[in-house]
Amino acid sequence: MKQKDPRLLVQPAPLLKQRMTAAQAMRDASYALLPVTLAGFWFFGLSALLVLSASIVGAVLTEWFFSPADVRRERLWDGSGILTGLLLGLTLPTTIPLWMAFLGGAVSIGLGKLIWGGLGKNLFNPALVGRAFLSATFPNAMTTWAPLSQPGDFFHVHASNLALPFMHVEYDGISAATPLGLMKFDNESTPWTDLIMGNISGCIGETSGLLLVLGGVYLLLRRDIDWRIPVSILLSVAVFSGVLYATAPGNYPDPLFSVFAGGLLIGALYMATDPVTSPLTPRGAWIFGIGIGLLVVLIRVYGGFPEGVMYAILLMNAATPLIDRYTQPRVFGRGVKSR
Amino acid sequence: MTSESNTTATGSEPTSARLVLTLSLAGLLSGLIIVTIFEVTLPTITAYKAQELRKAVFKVLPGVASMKRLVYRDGELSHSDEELPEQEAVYGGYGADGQLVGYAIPAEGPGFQDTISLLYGLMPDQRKVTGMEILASRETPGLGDKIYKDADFVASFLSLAIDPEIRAVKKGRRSAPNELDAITGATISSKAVVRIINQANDQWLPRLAPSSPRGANDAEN
Amino acid sequence: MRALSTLFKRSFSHGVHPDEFKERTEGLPTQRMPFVNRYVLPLHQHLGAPSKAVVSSGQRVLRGQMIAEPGGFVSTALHSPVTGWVRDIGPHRHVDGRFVPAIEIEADPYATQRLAVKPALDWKALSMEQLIAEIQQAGIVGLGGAAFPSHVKLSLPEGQRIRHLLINGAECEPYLTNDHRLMVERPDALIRGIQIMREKLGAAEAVIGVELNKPDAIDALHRHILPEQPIRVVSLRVKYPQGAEKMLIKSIFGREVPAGQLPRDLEISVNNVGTVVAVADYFEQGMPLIERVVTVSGPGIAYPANLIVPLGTPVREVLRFCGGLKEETREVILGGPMMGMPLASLDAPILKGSSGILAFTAAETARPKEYPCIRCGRCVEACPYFLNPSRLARLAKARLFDEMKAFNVTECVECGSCTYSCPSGIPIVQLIRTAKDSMRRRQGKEQ
Amino acid sequence: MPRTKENAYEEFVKGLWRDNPVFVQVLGMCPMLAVTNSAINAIAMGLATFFVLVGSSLLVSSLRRWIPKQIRISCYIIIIATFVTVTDFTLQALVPKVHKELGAFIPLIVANCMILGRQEAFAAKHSVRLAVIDALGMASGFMFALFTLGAVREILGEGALFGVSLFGADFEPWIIMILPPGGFLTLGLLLLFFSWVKERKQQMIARLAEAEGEAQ
Amino acid sequence: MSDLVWIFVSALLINNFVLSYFLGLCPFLGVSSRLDTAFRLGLANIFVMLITAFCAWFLNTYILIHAPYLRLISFIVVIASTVQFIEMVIKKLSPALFRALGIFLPLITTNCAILGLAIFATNRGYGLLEGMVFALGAGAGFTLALVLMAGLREEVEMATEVPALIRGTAMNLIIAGILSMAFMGFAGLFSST
Repeated sequence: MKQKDPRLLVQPAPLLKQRMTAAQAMRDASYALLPVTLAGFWFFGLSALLVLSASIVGAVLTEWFFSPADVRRERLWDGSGILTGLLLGLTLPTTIPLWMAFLGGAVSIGLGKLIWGGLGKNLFNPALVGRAFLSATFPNAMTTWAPLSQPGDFFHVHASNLALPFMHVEYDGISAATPLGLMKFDNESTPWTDLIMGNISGCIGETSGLLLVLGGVYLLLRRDIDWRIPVSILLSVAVFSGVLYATAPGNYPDPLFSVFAGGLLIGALYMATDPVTSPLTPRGAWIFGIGIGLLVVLIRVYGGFPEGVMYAILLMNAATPLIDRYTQPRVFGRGVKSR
Repeated sequence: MTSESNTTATGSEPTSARLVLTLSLAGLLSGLIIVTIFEVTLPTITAYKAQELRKAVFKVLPGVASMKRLVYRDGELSHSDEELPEQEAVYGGYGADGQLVGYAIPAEGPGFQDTISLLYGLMPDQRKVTGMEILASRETPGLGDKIYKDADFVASFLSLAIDPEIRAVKKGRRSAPNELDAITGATISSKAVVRIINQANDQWLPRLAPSSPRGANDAEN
Repeated sequence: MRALSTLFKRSFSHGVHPDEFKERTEGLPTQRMPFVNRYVLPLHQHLGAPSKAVVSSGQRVLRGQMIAEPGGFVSTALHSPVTGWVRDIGPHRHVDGRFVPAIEIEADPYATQRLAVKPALDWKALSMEQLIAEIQQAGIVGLGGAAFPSHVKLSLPEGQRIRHLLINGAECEPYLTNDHRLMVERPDALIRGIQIMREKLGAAEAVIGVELNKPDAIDALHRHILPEQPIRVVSLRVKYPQGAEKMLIKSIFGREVPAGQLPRDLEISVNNVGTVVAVADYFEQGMPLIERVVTVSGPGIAYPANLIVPLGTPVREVLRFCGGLKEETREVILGGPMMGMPLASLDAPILKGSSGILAFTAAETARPKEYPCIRCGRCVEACPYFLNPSRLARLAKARLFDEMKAFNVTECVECGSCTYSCPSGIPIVQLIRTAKDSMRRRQGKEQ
Repeated sequence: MPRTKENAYEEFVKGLWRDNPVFVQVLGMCPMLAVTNSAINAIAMGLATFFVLVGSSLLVSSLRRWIPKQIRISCYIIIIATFVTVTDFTLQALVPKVHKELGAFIPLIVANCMILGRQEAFAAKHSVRLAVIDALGMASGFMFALFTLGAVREILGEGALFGVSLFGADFEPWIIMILPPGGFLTLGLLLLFFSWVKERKQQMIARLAEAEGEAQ
Repeated sequence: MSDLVWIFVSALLINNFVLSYFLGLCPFLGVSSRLDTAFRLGLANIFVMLITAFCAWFLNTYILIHAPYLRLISFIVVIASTVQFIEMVIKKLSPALFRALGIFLPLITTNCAILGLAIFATNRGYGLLEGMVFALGAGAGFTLALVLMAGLREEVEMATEVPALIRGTAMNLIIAGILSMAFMGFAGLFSST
């Protein structure tokens, strides 16, 4: 008569879960970067591929080396190391020696992620930590840009890519200026059509505004990133530079140029939006974005560097704990009266 | 605490008079030591400083045999070796014949990282700069520090017209006597040096009358 | 079209919208569960003090006869759900697997099971105090899940009054359809119950809050409300945890109940539809709370159903009536999937607060491997109390309890929206719950 | 409290390694990070600190009976400041080039909490001999730390040690190492390295003890 | 005027006392574990720095031109006694302020940022106004670095995943290093215009 009971699990509620997973978010980000990556190959040829591989390998190997043996596989395949390496690689110039790209990947993971306790605990964007390290360490290599490759020489590899580790870099003579560099030092603007199509020199992943926006829209639609952050960054950059432009059009870049030139799009859409290092609260996201916009314009216009997106994001990353703390929403039922 | 037992060993609670006495004694002793060492080292230090300055002045003003410190006071330049705060001074350089060759002007201003202070030679009657020496800077090693490490850059100040003002242009685009090539990768630092000199020129040119200033007469003696 | 109108419906902020899974039972008429031969009635099935047994072992009891009296003010009576004999008063297995004092009753298979109760009461003649006493005697508690004695809710401190009687028909927990069926099948009883409570409380109006996913219930209520009755039916956007009374008040009146205060401080009294129907049944038929509607559903159930189940029926018997558990069942939950209690043993009985029995298979119970928190903020956007669950979970892991208090952990109602929304599979609410337990224990030690 | 020779040796060695003021106690970092962008500066700073620390320890311990405890801190500071000023002038006269490099950081030795700390914690309570030995140990430890840091930063930052090129002219310098972030990062990583070494050592000892236990 | 702006911005951001000059590292690493204490220490620091700048200018202008060799010792004595004096004044005038800042004042005496401020201001020959602006910038920069650091450290404190080996000073130094890298972005600010 006695019915056989199944072995019951006593697992506290809630049992329901939404379908989105964090690993999926990582994969989404990589997919979103795919068009830009391919465009990078198209624009810069084999060198771009080599640089990207070097930074990804640097990141992944570091992750593997410092992970305890039992979780190695898993850490390797959760995709975050690859994403970090990819993001870093996309912000490097194509002429950079491969060993530097590798070192950058290693620093990104080492100083940007592992010492903080791994994924989700880092307070600075790992890729940008790696990039800031490279910029401070090898300022020359980080600011020597190659022009777009011609269709014929896709397989041309810059000699500087193959420089021996720790050894001085020789560039193969060709060098180009980025739109922001032209703006800063020669006060020359670049047509916005070129900026949108990617017909410009610069980091591997920052050339084509169109493809960057495309990937960003994908992430926004997937709800992987907080729309407030890119919107507030781009808007505030447009507004601040617009105000300057309005006062003296000859001296300052126009707002459209400011938004599409340099690393602003890749920074605003893929780096500042890294949920780990951006504020949790909606109000915080606005403050964060406006802060980045302000710093970008400040550094670009009044500072010593033509580009300031990386520093702006890192600085606001540092301020994120404070922003989060002071933008905690009012707890339900707090601060209201019954009558 | 051991220190407590030490003091109590000397007697009961010390009076405030004793405290003051001890402190004054310590102060007195320390003052004595300091004054002694100061007096001993002062000549060497002063000599070294003077020598360094001399070297720098002679470097930026070619063909100079002697120099004099000139301060701008009450609308004119006069010779003075006394260093007073908030007083601006230049160095007059004189040739072997005692004729004024030009001025070495110290100037400073913001650079890429921190204040750059420099000394440059100026020949007001020829309206040109004759040399530039960086005295102190914290510019980025490898980039900004080329303002004194890059021989070409330093050399471009050897004969540089100052009218209407000095301009740093992109490497290879130099087209006028008042232009010089900026250092690639250190544009901001190069421009900072130029700006510092321009500003100092604005300040000093009106003061440096083409005729030799009053203090210069002393040099002939 | 419905989706569009949903957007403009008033609701509270934040919260989540889990898949509803209500379609399997929402169309099934309520059936009466046949009597089984053994009932177990724990003395403590409501919040507050346990009831005190007034019967002894071996004694014959009639269906509807009081078998335990209130053990204090915050306590209610308990009645026999069946005619039979008291077999035992002693420890029996409870929902969480522990043994608790309970009255075991063996049904008399030959009895008619007619209700042995006093006749209907003329509620209009009763004073408020008498009404409250009657409700306590009827053993009525909040049937939404918390099982808070209803008479306590209705007793107002001096100087307070109720303006709005709010009837909670939100039923925001997925799977559950017992309130839904009650509203569809017995709207007349519900409205009569509202009438009793509204008049006795002196409330100006009654509002029934129903989520939009129960259009037939809304229709039925509209049909039964007489034009002169001050009763409104408000349809609400489908959202969890709308059934939490403070959220319901926010959705309907747009006001927040201040932290640490009760709805009655806003002159609102919130009652579940089941409770109101129970009140109506008691005053009209003299029937105390001896049975309730239970939704039996979930992928592990062969024949899902809405059942009227006598209290004390072992879960095992209910499941058997519904065709038994499927082979692949891994977990059985008493209540809803978001806030219910996992069953440690099928011997546990149906309690006054048991709104559903849900059987889940591996697909639902499999926890995704926990991934580090990537601070995506979904839990922050889910928390109806505007807390920061991700931070609370991190603090709970680091055992920084004082910090947790600074981040208002005490406001957490453990609705589970955070755990539901977490893409990293972090058991946020579970961590918070455990931390709150340790905090309470530590506080107890200090005192 | 008579001390044996071994104790004196202990006092000396502890400052060098076990209680190293920088790597273990993390003291006196203000002057240290700023001037360690080259090994020569680090050594110069180390020597200056060495002189100040040993000199003031000597003086403080020999005067400890005459310094009332209420004003002891002021007295220590006066003593230290005197030594620092003496150092400042001496360096300026003897090695003006080094003095120019170290610049404002020589006077800042006064604010080096390690020096004041040693006076308060040790020199004021011990005999002259022990105080000097302790100061020698601490100062050597400090100098060792400064040198390590300066050497690492100079080797990577300029490819040279004491200004002598190590890898030839083709070395690509790591400029960050001679910039402020490099100071922070290098010291952080060195601390990490030392604690890793320490942990390894402890693990090894534990393993040896275990092995011994098994053997018995 | 633009000089003053640059002095301020330079001390605040470009040549931040902590992140670029390594001054005041002891409190920076020691008192940055809680946000509110860090902020209050920063405020106390700004206050003392302003007073120090004034005193340094006064000493330099009226006393030390006659006895330059007494510079260091007189700075120290003046800083120590002003801090002591301020402590007494605050205690008398505003017990609330004293409770907020009081415990930090003695700490500041041994803070090399204060002495560094006086020495830098002297070396650069700042006048009174320049000195005060410099002090304000340096103090605000110190506070900024301290507060950012405290915010970051409070987060790190929660991260149970940080390897035990790194926890503590090593971690804080590396965080400071990354912050310092981020602050490098300010280099050249307002100098090219």
